[in-house]
Amino acid sequence: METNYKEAFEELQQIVEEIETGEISVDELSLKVKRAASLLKICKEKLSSTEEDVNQILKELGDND
Amino acid sequence: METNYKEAFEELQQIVEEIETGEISVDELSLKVKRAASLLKICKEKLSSTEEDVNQILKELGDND
Amino acid sequence: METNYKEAFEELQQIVEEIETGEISVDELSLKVKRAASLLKICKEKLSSTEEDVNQILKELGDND
Amino acid sequence: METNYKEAFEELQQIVEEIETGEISVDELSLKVKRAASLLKICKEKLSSTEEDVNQILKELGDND
Amino acid sequence: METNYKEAFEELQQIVEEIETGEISVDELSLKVKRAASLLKICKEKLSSTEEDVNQILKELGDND
Amino acid sequence: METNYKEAFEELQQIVEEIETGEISVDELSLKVKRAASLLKICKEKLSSTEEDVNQILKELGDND
Amino acid sequence: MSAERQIFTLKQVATSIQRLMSERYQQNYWVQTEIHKLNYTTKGHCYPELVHKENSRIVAEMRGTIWATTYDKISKNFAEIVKEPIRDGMSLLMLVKIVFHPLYGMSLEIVDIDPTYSLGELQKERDETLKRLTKEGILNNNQKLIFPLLPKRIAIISMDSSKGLLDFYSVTQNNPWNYNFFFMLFSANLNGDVAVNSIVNQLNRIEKVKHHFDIVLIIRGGGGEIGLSCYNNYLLAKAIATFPLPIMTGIGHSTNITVSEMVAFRSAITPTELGDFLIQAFHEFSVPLDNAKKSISTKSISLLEIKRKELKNEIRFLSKSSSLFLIEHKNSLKNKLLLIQHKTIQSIQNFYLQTNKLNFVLNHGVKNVVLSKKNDLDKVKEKLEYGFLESINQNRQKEKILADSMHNLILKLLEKDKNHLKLIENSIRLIDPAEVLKRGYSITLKDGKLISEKNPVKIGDIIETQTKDIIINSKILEDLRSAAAERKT
Repeated sequence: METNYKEAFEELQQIVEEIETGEISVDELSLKVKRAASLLKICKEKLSSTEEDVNQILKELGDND
Repeated sequence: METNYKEAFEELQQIVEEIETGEISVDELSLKVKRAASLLKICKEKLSSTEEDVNQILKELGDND
Repeated sequence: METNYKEAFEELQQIVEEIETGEISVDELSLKVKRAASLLKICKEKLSSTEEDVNQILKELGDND
Repeated sequence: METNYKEAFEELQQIVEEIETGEISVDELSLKVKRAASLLKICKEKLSSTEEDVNQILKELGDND
Repeated sequence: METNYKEAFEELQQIVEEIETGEISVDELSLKVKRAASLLKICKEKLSSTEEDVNQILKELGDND
Repeated sequence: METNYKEAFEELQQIVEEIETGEISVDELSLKVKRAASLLKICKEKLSSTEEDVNQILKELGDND
Repeated sequence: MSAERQIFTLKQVATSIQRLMSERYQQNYWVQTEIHKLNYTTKGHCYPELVHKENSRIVAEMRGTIWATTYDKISKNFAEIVKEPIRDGMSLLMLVKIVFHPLYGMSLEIVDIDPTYSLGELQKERDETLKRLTKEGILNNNQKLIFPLLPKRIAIISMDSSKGLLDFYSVTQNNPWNYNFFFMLFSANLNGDVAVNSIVNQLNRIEKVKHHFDIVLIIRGGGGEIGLSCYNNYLLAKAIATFPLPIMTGIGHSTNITVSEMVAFRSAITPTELGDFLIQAFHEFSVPLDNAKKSISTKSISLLEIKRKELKNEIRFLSKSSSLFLIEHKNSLKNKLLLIQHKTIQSIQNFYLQTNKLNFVLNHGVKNVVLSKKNDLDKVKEKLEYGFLESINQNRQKEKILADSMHNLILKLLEKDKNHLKLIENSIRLIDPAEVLKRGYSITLKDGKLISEKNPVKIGDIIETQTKDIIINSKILEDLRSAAAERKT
């Protein structure tokens, strides 16, 4: 997976912050929320795939034991 | 929807201000109020549609969880 | 209604002022009073119609709420 | 009524002045007094009629109120 | 075997610490865990080979007794 | 045998101390154990070996005698 | 000296001396002397040569006699106390009877020997040896040597096939641990005076080949406590103290330890004890080896075990920290989700509030505007009404004032005229113009009216002058009064 979790998360955080401080206009709101949703999805998928990878490696480690 | 909430809101605000400060003449009043009403409608519709959009996105986000 | 409330009101005000300062002659008086009465009527009718209009619009706005 | 209140009043005022300054001869006096009485009558009638007119208009205005 | 147990173990410890203190990004995690697994394997192999060596020597020593 | 059994004994003791205090790394362990085994062998042999030749001594004594 | 000489037989002389001596030396005397040679006979008698030495030179010498019976008693008692036999070279305190025998000559018959004196003498020698060695600073030299880790190559100074040596061999050789010693015997006499030279001699030999040896043993087998005083000898003790290899002694029992034993690296009472000591030394080398073997074995294994556990722990840590890491990030994501949901809804709510507020303000504002315009209109209307009435009133008042003032004026005027008329009537009678004219006055008129302030004349006016008879029209050329006034100013 090429998407970078860190960048996605940071963009997500920025959107949240913008929404929090009310710096966002109604016109942008749904676009931003859509973007946030897509970033969240990316992050989740990255986390899931990482978790699988890590679990697989750890399982192999445990088997070798 | 192409109408811009922000512009509509700002025009509305200006009309309201004019009416509040009494800078408006009777001759203009009903026209201005008509315009304000139409702007209000635009804003409300924009808000509603945005709310629906956002709720839909947020609901999907929540479901993914 | 084509009559302009503002102009009517201003003329009315001018007549009142002339009468107040006594700049008016007895010969003109009844004519002026006739004119003033007619202007008053115009203004009232304009206000009434405007009020009706505005109330209608505001009522519709309120219903949308 | 064609008689001009203003002119009548002014003529009347002149006659009074003439009498005051004693410029008038006794021969003229009765003539002038006769003219003055006639002018006074004219003025009074004009005032009355104007008052009636105005009251009528004002009454109508009040009724409309 | 050329790999140095001590260095491998220290690198392993460092990776674990980095993960523990959260100094690592999600993007790096699986790579780091993979590296840790490979280091663990190296360490285990080194330990096994050392154990065999030592046991062989100790056995020979015991026989001499 | 060229190795000085005294030095061998001391080196052996040092190795034992290193191993006992755990100051030894896995990387060094088999080498150190190998060395210890060889030192042990040297020392043990010293206990039961015969090195001196009476005739040689007598010869040396006789020269000066 | 007389010419006649008296001749005595030897017997006469001997008898005479015998008589003289017996008369003179009737009692026994304690004599301090050294036995040069004991001369013990097969019959058990002793004829010791007694000497007195000064600076190693014999300055007196006499023969002694100890009869066998006496000797048995004396020597037994002596050995028991001094732990030494009576032997050549000893300095003794003896009770003697001085006898002269015609046949055997002069001799001292030894009746008793005081052992305590000899004991003192031996003690004195021991003390002197110690003092000298101490003074020379070599007393502890041998003991300062480093004992070899393995006392393996051993030079033995002993009597060939003595019991002690055999005991020593049996302890050290054929030991069950397979310890291998290298022994080389250097035979020597270990008892009595000869021992000193014998031992010193062998020590000198051993020194020549000292590189072949780790230690030297001096083993004296048997002999009990007797004959050990030689080991207090200065030369022997010095040789031992200064020997370059550690020397161990096993020379037997002594209530009073000898100087040689004192200066030796180590001294044992019996050779067996020495053997045990050497075996022990080997043990001391061997036991650490066994321990080292055990230690290396167990510690290596436990070290590897520890490392395995460390690794296992590291795996656990890795697994745990990775899981925690992922959980943390998942939570963080979840938080972000919640935040977005919450904040977005809040944001929309805010926008609604803003819009509604505007709506309200608009409503309110519009109503206010209409209301205020109505007010304005009402005010204007009021003013209008008031203004009309006021205006008419004012005009009426003006008219009334005018009418009144005219009426008054007319009345006044008429009154004035009446008065005037009366005055005129009076003055007419007084100043009837016709009468005035008759009296020569004239009346000047302008435009048919009397000249007055109200009817002034100026230069160029035509004036009418009436006299009694004529009316003259004239033109005014000059006003003298005015001209005069002008000139004044």
